Amino acid sequence: MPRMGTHPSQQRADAGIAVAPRPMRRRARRIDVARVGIYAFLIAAALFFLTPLYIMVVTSLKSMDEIRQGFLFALPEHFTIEPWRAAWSEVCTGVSCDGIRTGFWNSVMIVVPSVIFPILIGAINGYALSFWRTRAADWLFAMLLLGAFIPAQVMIYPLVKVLAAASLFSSLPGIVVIHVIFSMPVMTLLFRNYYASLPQELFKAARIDGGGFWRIFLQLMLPMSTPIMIVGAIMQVTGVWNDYIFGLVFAGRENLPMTVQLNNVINTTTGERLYNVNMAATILTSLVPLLVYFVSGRWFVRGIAAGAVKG
Amino acid sequence: MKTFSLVASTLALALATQANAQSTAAPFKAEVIHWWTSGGESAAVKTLADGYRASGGVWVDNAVALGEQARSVAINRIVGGNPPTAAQFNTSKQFLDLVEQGMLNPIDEVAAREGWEKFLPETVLNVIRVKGHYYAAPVNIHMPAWIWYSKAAFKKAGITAEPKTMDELFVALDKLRAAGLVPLAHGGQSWQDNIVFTAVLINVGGRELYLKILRDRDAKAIQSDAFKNVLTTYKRLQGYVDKGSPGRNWNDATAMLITGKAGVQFMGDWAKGEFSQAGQTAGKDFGCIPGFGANSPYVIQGDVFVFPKTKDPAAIKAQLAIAGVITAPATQVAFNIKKGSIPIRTDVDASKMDVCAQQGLAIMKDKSRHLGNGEIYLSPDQNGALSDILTAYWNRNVPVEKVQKDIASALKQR
Amino acid sequence: MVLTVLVGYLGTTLWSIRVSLSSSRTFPQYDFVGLQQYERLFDNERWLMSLQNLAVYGVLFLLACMVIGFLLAVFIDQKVRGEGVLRTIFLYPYAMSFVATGLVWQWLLNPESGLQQAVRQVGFAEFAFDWIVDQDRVIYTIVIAAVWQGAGLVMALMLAGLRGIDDDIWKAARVDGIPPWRVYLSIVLPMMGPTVATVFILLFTGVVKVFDVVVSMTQGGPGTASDVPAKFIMDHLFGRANIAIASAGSIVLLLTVIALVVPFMVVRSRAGARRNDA
Amino acid sequence: MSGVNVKNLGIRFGSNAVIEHLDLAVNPGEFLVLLGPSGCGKSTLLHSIAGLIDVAEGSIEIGGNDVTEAEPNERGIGMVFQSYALYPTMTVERNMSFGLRVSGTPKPAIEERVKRAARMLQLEPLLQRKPSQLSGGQRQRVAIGRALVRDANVFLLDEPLSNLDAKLRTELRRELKLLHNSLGATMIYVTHDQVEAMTLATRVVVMRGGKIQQIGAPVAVYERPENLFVAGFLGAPGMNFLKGELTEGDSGAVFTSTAVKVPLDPATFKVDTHRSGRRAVVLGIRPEDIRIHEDGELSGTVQLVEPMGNHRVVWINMNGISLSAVLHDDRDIRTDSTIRYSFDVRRVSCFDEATEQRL
Repeated sequence: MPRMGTHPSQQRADAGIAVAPRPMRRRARRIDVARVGIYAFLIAAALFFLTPLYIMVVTSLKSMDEIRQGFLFALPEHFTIEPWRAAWSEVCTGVSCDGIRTGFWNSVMIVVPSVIFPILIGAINGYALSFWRTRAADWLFAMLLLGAFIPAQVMIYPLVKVLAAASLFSSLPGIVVIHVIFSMPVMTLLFRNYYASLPQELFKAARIDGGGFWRIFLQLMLPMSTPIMIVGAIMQVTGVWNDYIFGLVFAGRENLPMTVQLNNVINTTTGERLYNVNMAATILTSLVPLLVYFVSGRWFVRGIAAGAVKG
Repeated sequence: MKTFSLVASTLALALATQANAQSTAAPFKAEVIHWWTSGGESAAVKTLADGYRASGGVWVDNAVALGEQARSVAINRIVGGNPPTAAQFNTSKQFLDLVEQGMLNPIDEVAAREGWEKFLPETVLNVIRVKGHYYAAPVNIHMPAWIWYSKAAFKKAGITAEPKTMDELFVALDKLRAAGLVPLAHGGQSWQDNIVFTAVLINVGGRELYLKILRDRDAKAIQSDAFKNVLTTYKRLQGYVDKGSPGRNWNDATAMLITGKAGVQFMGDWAKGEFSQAGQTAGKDFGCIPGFGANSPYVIQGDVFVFPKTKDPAAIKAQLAIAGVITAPATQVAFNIKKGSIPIRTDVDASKMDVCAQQGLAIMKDKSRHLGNGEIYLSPDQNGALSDILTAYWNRNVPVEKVQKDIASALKQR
Repeated sequence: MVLTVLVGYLGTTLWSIRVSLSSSRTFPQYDFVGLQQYERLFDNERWLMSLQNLAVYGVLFLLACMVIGFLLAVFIDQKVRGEGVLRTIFLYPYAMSFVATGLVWQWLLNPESGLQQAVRQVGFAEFAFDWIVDQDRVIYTIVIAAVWQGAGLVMALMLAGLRGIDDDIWKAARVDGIPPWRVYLSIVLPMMGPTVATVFILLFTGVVKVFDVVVSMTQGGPGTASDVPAKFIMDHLFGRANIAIASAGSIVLLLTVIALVVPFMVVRSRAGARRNDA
Repeated sequence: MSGVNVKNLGIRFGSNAVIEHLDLAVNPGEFLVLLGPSGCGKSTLLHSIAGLIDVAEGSIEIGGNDVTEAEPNERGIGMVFQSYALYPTMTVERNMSFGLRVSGTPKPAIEERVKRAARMLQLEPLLQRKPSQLSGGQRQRVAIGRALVRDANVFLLDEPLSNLDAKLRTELRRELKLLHNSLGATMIYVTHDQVEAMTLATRVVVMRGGKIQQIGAPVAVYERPENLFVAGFLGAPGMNFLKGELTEGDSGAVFTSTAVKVPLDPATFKVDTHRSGRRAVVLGIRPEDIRIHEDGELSGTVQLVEPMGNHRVVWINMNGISLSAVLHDDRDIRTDSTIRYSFDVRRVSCFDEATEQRL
């Protein structure tokens, strides 16, 4: 027993001599120190992450006069929630003075189909790529991924032309098509890796049972995809909700998303800036994705886990 | 203010509906893309909308923040076959490509009826008139190179008189520094660096050199000592900014004047909006200097509306109506008071305008003092390249000769 | 469906190549000027600077984001109290538009208004943190803000990967007497290969297209010190009405990515083939 | 060789006590099997011995050392998990040697130990493979090998065979037993499979609800179960139970139920005479202790005959009570026929109906 051999009490025990049990090293204290370290790190990290939020919230509760004084970290001397009200329903961007709320339902209308369709298509693509493997399919996927590296803005002009030819420009279906196109690389990647982690035997068995491409997909794969779908949904909701440039160009005036209002509130070159309203508007706009994280936080983590198990 | 505009717009709306009821034709529905999204700008564009509604039209507002983005939306809408009725551009070559592609409707009818040739500054006319046709309706004239100063800061630094020359300005800056204040409030963003450059070019280089460099892109002038002097003066000013300057928004720089922490800022006349937001008035709390000397030029930067090609007679009617409304004297005064700029015509009642604007209008009466800004003479591409060089020079220690060389080669392009 | 999109992606890419060989300005023109736009591009100091910045930013951002994201995931995985709250705290920046948060970072890092001044007021008169106004260091501040936004997502993905690992592995390692840090490094991390790869690809696409954070924080300044290719492209695409050079820029970016990614993919597919043979 | 001594052990998950006041002494060199249904606390007990679960009260000694607070690797144990828990990205060799490498054991020593373990487990040709390239049985052998190289005094095995198919399981079971014989190390083995328990154990510990029900040699536990639970848990088909009363008869205790009257072996069963004469009890008899023969004093109808290859199980309806009996000869027995049989009274067990304890 070389491992324990040096321990005196061990030797005596081996020799059959009864000895009073002696506690080995206490571990409770060591663990306490480690715990303190863990919490210290997490709290420090949380502070780092929260500092900008703190400044945003504090700024949104100050008057412009106070902000101009420049005490970034100071709490507001006179609390005011006026900026929040203004941001939501009163601030002017051009002729209309309805705040950022005007685009809320438009954003919802865009987000819902722009989450459902990309996920479905990503699932079909991922399924096709991972099970009906061919060399050509791998190349297609590689190109699709490369597509994700081109700044999307460069593609706007030809896409405007194409959508106009299809009579989809400046319409709700048009903007959804755009989101489908630009989300495809990532969604396909997500589903491909997820399906690749499922045992191939499952699929082979289904083929032997005589299932066709769609039958296997609909009856076997789709029901097993719930976790990764939730992951995809969360990424899509965040991406589409925060999208600005596509919504602006492709959605048409009637369907402009909330972020267009948000940018109108915040961005200006030569106009004056109401920082307090800007901060309130930003926080208000981010509430929907935040709510999605909050509600689905558990699935988010569990879902991705399901996709990442395999080596 | 808010209630007033609300009442006004309701009134205008009521008038418009009445007008519609009377006329059998469909209302002139006009969708207008512009980038006036901030508070003061919103108030200004409302006067345009009100004016248009009063004339019987329906104004469909499409505000998109930031000029680049608003213009890009307009262009994409034209390309996509769903053009707006009118779209804002700068008084510049930005829409020249659109004209050349035949994508804009001319508004010669309005120009002839109103006699634009008679009262519009030549500089503006040269931009909106392409091959004898008018393609844009101007709205305003901004002067980007004003010199603002905080009276409180000047008082604290013991500066009694407004600087009259560049040298006096430097003396003042030194005094401000000695008093522990930030001498020059500046936002280190390339377009703001560009504004400082413009101010130095007109005040140190003068009108002739300005035109030679920016209009004629004259290589000899670029290599001249006079221009070298302009560049070194520009760089010298950089020594008066505080450490926090890079990246700062112009509003934050202006706030430094408002709070008396800094003395001087080079900025366009829109800065008045920020002062008035803080309850300060020109001549009392802050001063404005359009330029040094009796003949200092007035740089014109402005906004126009262009009218994308359409065959729909109602839309064409709407386009012509807008062009007429926005250039009418009453709309001009109302709009420019809110916007902080000055009217495109000098034949208006300026009594309601502020001291600085009145000063500007007075200068504009002298045609020999008109100058366009860089955008008017240079293509967007050239202008961008120039601004890249200037901002690099401002921030980095580069030999002035290299800067001259770089500018010469940047302006050679097309 | 895949095909139509590939036609879309491939088509637009080919179109961009075509435009990059023309003298197009606001609108595409189909004349032919050879590689003139590319020559002009590589003559442009700003473009070169932006490429260099992208390299620095890319390496630092990827490293920092993965390391911090992984560490956060590891620490949060130690059965800590308030895991849900912490997770949300680390994730919230991902939900916020950089239009405003970039400005907050600008304020925070500005030596006259932000952190430096605050720390000095507390009594550390010598404290200096002025990278954002420093030509040579400003790109690091961009990395800080970008990591702030992106690390949460990495944390969530990594945490998911950690949670997917069999608890018995942990127990086996404890019996083996392997210190936890070593378990994470030598056992858990290699097991999370696919997760790491997914995260890496996601971040990498973000790196190449980085734009918002620069525009809202520094506008590429001071001067052009924090410029990035996407901003250069966007400036020429919109403000400067020169889609030819913008297209040339994006093609160069794409080629760079291909040059970086293809060797990696070849190695991987070879390795995959070998495994299948075994 | 080390013994393991668990004293007054208490384990809580949150406020939920899983194990309370548990004492267990494992002799050096013995093969102790912890047996019980899932959720009985046997795995929890094993993991607490390994140091993988924190102990709320009591103490654990291994080889005379109090290891209650010691780290798992300091306890001189090796462990094998149900899921094997191999490190998937490492080769077989590295899987086995990783712990030693980390602890800084000299290279030659590592090599020698890995070699030895590999030889014992016939893993030599597989040393450079990754776990994903191994079959289930091979993986399990690697897992055992990883425990072996630690030169542990005590091996803890957590249902190591339950993920294997029946044939492999039998094979590995035999290998394990041989391994134990040749190593002579103490082994503590958790299973819910009674066959494994019977075949492997020197002593079996039957557990339920976090409590030890009985400790003893497999045969003893099988034949003399301490309580109704142990009696019912062991054996397949299970023990037959009859409810009835115990009374004092002429020649000792007599079991009486509605269906049957059985005189008990006076040597084993004595009824407390100072308590009331009647007592509610459950009589238990193993199927193999029901003898089917012509002159048996009991009779019933055959419900079903299950051929098992080397024996048959006969299900008998005795006045509405179902009994199973094991038959080793090949006589002709038909369903619905009436047969005669008798109980081997020396081998019956008797339990108090209220306390469920053996009498």
